[in-house]
Amino acid sequence: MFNSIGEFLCHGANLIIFMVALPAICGILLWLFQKQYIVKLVIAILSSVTNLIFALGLSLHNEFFTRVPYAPFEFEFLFRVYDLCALFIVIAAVVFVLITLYTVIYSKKKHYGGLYLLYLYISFAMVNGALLSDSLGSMLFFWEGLLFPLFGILLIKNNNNPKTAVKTLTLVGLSDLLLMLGIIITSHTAGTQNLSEIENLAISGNGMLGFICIMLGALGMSGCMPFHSWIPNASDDSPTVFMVAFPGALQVILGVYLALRTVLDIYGFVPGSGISIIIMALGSVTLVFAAAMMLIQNDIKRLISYCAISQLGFLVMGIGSGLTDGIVGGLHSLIDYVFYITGLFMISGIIEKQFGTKDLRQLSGLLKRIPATMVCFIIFLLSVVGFPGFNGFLSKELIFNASLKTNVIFYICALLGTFLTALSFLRMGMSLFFEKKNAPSEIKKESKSSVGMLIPVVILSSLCIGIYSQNGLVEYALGIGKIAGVTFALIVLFAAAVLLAVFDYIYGYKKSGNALNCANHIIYAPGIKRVYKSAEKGYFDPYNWLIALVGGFSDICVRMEHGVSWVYDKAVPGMVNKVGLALHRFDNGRLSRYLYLVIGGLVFITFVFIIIK
Amino acid sequence: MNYLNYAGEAFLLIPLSAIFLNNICNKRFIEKHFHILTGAVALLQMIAAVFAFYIMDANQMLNFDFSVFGSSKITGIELFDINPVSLVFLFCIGMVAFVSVMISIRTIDVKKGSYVNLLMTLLIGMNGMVMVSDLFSLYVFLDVIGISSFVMIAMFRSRKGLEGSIKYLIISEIASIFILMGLSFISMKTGSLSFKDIGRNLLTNTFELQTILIYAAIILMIAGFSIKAGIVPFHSWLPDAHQSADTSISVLLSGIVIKIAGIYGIYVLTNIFGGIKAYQVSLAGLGIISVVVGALLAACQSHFKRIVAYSSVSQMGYILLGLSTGSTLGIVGAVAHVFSHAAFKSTLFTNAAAIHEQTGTLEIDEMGGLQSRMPVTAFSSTIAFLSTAGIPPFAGFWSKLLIVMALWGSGNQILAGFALCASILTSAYFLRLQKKVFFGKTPEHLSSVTEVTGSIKFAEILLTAVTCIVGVLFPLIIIFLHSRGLI
Amino acid sequence: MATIIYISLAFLLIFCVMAVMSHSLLKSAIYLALASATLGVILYVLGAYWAAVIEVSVCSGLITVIFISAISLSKIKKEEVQKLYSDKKRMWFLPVMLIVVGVALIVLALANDLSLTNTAEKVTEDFREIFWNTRQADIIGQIVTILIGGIAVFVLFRDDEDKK
Amino acid sequence: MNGWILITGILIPLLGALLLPLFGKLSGKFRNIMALTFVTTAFILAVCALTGVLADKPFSARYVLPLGFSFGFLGDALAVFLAMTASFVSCIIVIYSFGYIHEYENQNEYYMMVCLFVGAMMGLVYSTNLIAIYTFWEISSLCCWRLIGFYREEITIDRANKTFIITVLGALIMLVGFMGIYSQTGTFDLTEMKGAYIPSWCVVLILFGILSKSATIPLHSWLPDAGVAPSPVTSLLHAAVLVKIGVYAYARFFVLTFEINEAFTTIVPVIAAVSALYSAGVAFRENDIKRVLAYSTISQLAFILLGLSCGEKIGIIGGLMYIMAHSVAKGGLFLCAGIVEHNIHTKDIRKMGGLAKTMPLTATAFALCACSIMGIPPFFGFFTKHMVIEGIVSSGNIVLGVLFVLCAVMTVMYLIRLFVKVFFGQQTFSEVKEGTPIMVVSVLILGIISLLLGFFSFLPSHLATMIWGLM
Repeated sequence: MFNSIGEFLCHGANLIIFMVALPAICGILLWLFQKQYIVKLVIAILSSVTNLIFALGLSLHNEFFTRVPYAPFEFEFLFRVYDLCALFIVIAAVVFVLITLYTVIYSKKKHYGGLYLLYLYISFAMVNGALLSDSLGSMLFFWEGLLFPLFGILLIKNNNNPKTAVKTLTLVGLSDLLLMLGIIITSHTAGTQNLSEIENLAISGNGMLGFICIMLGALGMSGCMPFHSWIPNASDDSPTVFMVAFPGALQVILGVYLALRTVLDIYGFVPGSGISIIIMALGSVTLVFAAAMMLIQNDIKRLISYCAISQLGFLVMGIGSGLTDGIVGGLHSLIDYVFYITGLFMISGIIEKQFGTKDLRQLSGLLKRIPATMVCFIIFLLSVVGFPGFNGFLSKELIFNASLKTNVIFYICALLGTFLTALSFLRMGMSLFFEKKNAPSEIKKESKSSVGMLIPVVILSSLCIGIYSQNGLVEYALGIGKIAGVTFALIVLFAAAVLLAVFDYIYGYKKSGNALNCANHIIYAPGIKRVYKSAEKGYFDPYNWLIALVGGFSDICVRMEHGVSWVYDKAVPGMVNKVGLALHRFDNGRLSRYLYLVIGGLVFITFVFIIIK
Repeated sequence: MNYLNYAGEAFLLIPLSAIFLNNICNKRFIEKHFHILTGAVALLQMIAAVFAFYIMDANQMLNFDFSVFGSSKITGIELFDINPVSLVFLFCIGMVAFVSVMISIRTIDVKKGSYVNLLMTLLIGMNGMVMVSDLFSLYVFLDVIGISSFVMIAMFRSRKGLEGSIKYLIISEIASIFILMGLSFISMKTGSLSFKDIGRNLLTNTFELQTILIYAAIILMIAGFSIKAGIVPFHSWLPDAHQSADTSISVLLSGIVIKIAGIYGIYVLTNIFGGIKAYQVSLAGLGIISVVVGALLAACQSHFKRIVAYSSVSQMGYILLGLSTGSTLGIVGAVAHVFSHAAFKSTLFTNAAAIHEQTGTLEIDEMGGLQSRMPVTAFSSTIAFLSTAGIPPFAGFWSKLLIVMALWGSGNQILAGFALCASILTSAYFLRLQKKVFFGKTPEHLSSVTEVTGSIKFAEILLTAVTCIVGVLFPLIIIFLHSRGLI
Repeated sequence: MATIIYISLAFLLIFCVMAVMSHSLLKSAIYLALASATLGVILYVLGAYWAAVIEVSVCSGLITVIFISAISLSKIKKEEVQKLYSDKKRMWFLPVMLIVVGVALIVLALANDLSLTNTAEKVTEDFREIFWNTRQADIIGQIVTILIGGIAVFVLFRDDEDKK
Repeated sequence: MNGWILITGILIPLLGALLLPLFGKLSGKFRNIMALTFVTTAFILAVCALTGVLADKPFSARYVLPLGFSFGFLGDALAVFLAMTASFVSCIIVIYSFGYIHEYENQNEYYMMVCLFVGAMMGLVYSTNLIAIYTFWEISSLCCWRLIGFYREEITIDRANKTFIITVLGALIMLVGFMGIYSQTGTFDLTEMKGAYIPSWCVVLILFGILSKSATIPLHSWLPDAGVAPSPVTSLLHAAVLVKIGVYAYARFFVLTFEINEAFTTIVPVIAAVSALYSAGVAFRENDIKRVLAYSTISQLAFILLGLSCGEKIGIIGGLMYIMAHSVAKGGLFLCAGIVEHNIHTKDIRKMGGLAKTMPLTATAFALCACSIMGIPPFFGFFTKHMVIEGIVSSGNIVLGVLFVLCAVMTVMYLIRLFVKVFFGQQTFSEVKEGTPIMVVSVLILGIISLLLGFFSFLPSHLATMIWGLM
């Protein structure tokens, strides 16, 4: 069945109609039927499942090309389906099913539900389109197409305080435009726009610029530093469903897909080269910084969003190493990432919905109240840390491998990241589940627990328990053989890091007597304290840098503009007027002056006649 | 040819007989109907000019000699001469005179008979000047023009008028002296002052006193005619004189007198000495200085008529530039500009008359917001200003373009470019004028102002129509000129 | 003959300078008339009888009449004019320059023995006819000039009558 | 020889404009309808001329005069492209004006000038004679002088005068350049000059005119100041007619007709880059809604100029399409700004906020148009921006490409800032109503067209490719 679906899709414009137009149309339908919950649910499930079936069909089908003729000059809508993109499409489709389900249920009585679903579906259409594109131009088209729904969603709930929306659009827009530049330079260097025809461009000169721009664009979309800072803000004031869908899944899928393509096919990326080091450094900084930020968060969603950023750092390190280990690890890691981060955000949504708060200081002892959710939660946490038996394990180890092969500093960073992640999860988990700070009655009376919302969480958590890691799907998609197993020594070191985190937690807990304050001895350590303070104040926020930069530039421009206006409004008319007045004063009405002038004129003419004979 | 003879005589005899009629008729009758008399004279002059032009064109004549009163002719001596260029000038004279009459209906309340007399003598002077074929006769008619204008300015005996007229008289007499001196120097060499007899052959390359004197004559005559034309730096009398006169008289002065007395004189000189390099350069130099300085001066005046008068200075500069090329195209451009200048400058003075009639002032700082109250005046002044500034498709654009093309063709590219760009200054001062008079806030005392009626409105509409129609149909004129081999 | 010319020229120069330099409009006008008259003498001596006659009649006669009448009729009082000019410096530069130029011209003329064409032409019998035929335009112009003079006087005096 | 279609397309708005005040004396409504009719006729006739272009037999009429003058009209792909864009947006603006202008004085003059403006634009694009182009150029300056000074206040008149002076000065300098060409070729007729090499100083002089009309640094100062005019007027100036004249002239002269020095493919983009960045910088700090949009126009025009001047096919086609994208979207933005200004009587964005609640449709239209300007797919602006930058990159000037991308980033930033400050945030005006239906409908039309053009971008692209074929 899947094969015949693939057959059907590979003809003509069918692909774009069913993979791109269909979600968009379903989105419009959902928007129109936003009041009818059941209809909405049916449409959502049907459409997302259909999409999944299509995706599976495509992934089973042979590689093929499709061109849609309706494009402007030199701007081809060319699509290609092959292993890597098929894998990504399937991942996206799987997650999408769960996300839609969750979203529909979550936003059951919310006034913004319909509009949100519309934006979500359009975004998904764009993601599909971008993954399937074979021409850089059309990929960019779909890629940037995400901006509009992204902005729209962030505005839905925040009519009065659109700061986050602005920040998001600015950062993502910046990365998208960098991507545009990168794509243009790349296609200029390669002489073609077609991804399938571009291979191993040299990373030097223009190519260097193109590579950097594309990577920045790709990583910026997924929320890597320095384009990360909107994610925590969004977690504060956007609907949870947004966090689930966008930073949690769609954006990361897109970004990592392109980063992978860039590193693997488009550019001749050499492991250990300068550019690789830079990308890895970016990844490790992202990892350490975000993980460190996790330690001081008191808000579940915010914490998870930092967690997402730091996990992305892992991913970037893996991909940036350029080694087989790293890339396979990165790809694994992506799949894990999508599952557990999405799952974590979903759970934070459930908690928020049930208890009306997402503040860690007010929540405690939840294990007994919502046990099923909490079990899933713990699975996700373990998976994030990379416990053996859970999904994160393999990918983490592979990335450790790769980073050690590149440079030991990166390995240390990775360990540090693991340590911090583990520590902050211990802090969160302990305080959420086991501690009893508040009497349960002080928490807002829990609303009806919705089973529907739990379904996707459960599915995701089950996906997180090591079911697929060994089956070589990733290796197949990348077209490489099975990679070697994990070195035992490294596992020991990894375990040591995790253990250290446990000990540190215990030490901290003893010291402060409170799970939430367990990391205070680190946070308030001299030196580090200042760093945290400045981080809180937003000194490390690239968005602030950008705004300051642009603002400074604008100030200069405005000052210059005043000068220009002065020239036009004051200087030139003033000069004309002054000269005129001077001449006017010279004509003072006295005859003698007039006679002087006459004589002067006569002399002038004589002079001309003498000079020009 | 008889017809041409009649037409030629008409230019002198009609005004003369008008004077006659004016003085024998009942005074009260004339006071009542003076405008019919003068208007008819002006109209007849225009008709005669068109008629003569038509006949000359039909017979492909380039000039026609005649004498008045049927006197016997001595061969070889031309007494009067009409040619297409002088006919254009004659037409302009008629047109501006007509406008003056239209204005005078409203502005002149006393001394109507004298106004008619003086207007007629002025007409005779101007007509004579453009028809004579002898430098001395030219000088005589120049003085006729000068004296008539002087009396006209002084006619109403306001203190300002007297002052202006005395300044005018003194400076203009200096000009006459210069011209006379030049004439005498030339006649020393040739013994005759007929245009035919003097030419470039006057100048020999040898360095002798007589050659120097001829050069001195040219210099003096340029200076003299420049004074008459109000070219910078000989311009200073002009705004005083034009401002102080009654508007119906300043329209004559600014619209036509400076062009006949000054520009036509320079045109005659150009025909004779146009080939001399130094002559061209000095004209071009004076022209460009006039263009710029006139405009700069206009930009800081606060009296409506003074602005318009300085604008005349500036525009005379363009005509001089056209003449400075010495080429046919340049002269065609200059003559075309004389016409368009006559049209738009008359419009502006008519506007001045309208505003003065309705508001009682011409100080632009005291006005404002008249656009909604005097729409016709505002509209016509806008068109006139655009034409002055050389904005297409109005008449002023084409003549300016021809002048610039001629300048360019004669190798003065930079000068041409500069002259073209200098017309932005024209826009500048007219925009200021427009803003202060027609836009902005209306002062209290002007809140009850209404649009002018009657003859002034008629003249405004008529002149605006002329400016627009000539501008739009100018390509036809170019075709015509081309078919006659003129350009 | 030449002596008369030179003396007259000197006078002409002096009168012109005085006309320009005088503080009183009236005096200026009178000096102007005197200058015209002197010019008329020169023209006459040079043989331009018609020109001389017309110069004397029109310029020094008519125009002076107009001037004097206009000035005396105008309301400006003498004191007012003097007050107007009292704080203004006399421009000594002009007469000096004019004199220098005049002297230079005279010297130039003497040095080069600038011969004047034979001035005393024969006055033929049909002088008037020839004159009419050759200088018709000038005559018309002169007639009109005189006419204007008449009109001007009429205009300015009648106004005075009206006032009375 | 279907030249009469072109000539009618010019004359109907031109002469009709002169009749409008007379109609206005009869009845205001009749005048409005006639104004719309005249402008629409221009659009319809432009569409008629399109058939000629598609059949590869462009309509033309030509009558040669002496001295190198001529009456020449040619409806080739470029002319028709511009004519259609301009007249269509003008139609919308005229419709919008019915709602906006009806309470002010001087309506007769307003409609007359708008109509004249459109006529001048039609004449300008169809003419093949430099003098005719100059004539229509100046007519447009004239119209914008009166239109900017519509409110008759001191400040508006000053601004109108400034506009007039700068654009006319530019045009005069351009005319000097024309004279230079004339002395080179002996004719003013563009069709006879195809492929002529013209000296660089002429190019510089003509560029002066073009840049002053298209408001490029440092001749831009009049454009933001012109924001004092009524919104439909600013929309007309910024979007439909005035500033497009400059870029049209660039395309007509330097892309299609003359050969110019290679160096200009670098110099002009550099000027454009400076202009784009600088004005984007100013826009980011401005607090007057219309001034922000005006600086945005300057910035966007630099993109158009960049596309046209980079010398690459894709850039030129992108630049041409950019004209259309910008016309539609910027027109919509100004009209939206007009609705806002009309309803809350301020232009200061610091005093606005939360208007999306009270005027959701306007906000939607604004968002749609802004997205097109920002270059977000699937809006039309995305394709054009992409193509323009691709053009400059393929011409080898990667640094300029980077600068323009930065400028695009700033475009996003200042437009978002504007959008959010006006329509979101704390609600400051609670009792504001949505604009009149006719106004809202017109802005929505423009917004939706911006979106639809994105989906059907291959249509204008086809036409633009035909323009390239004219070379």
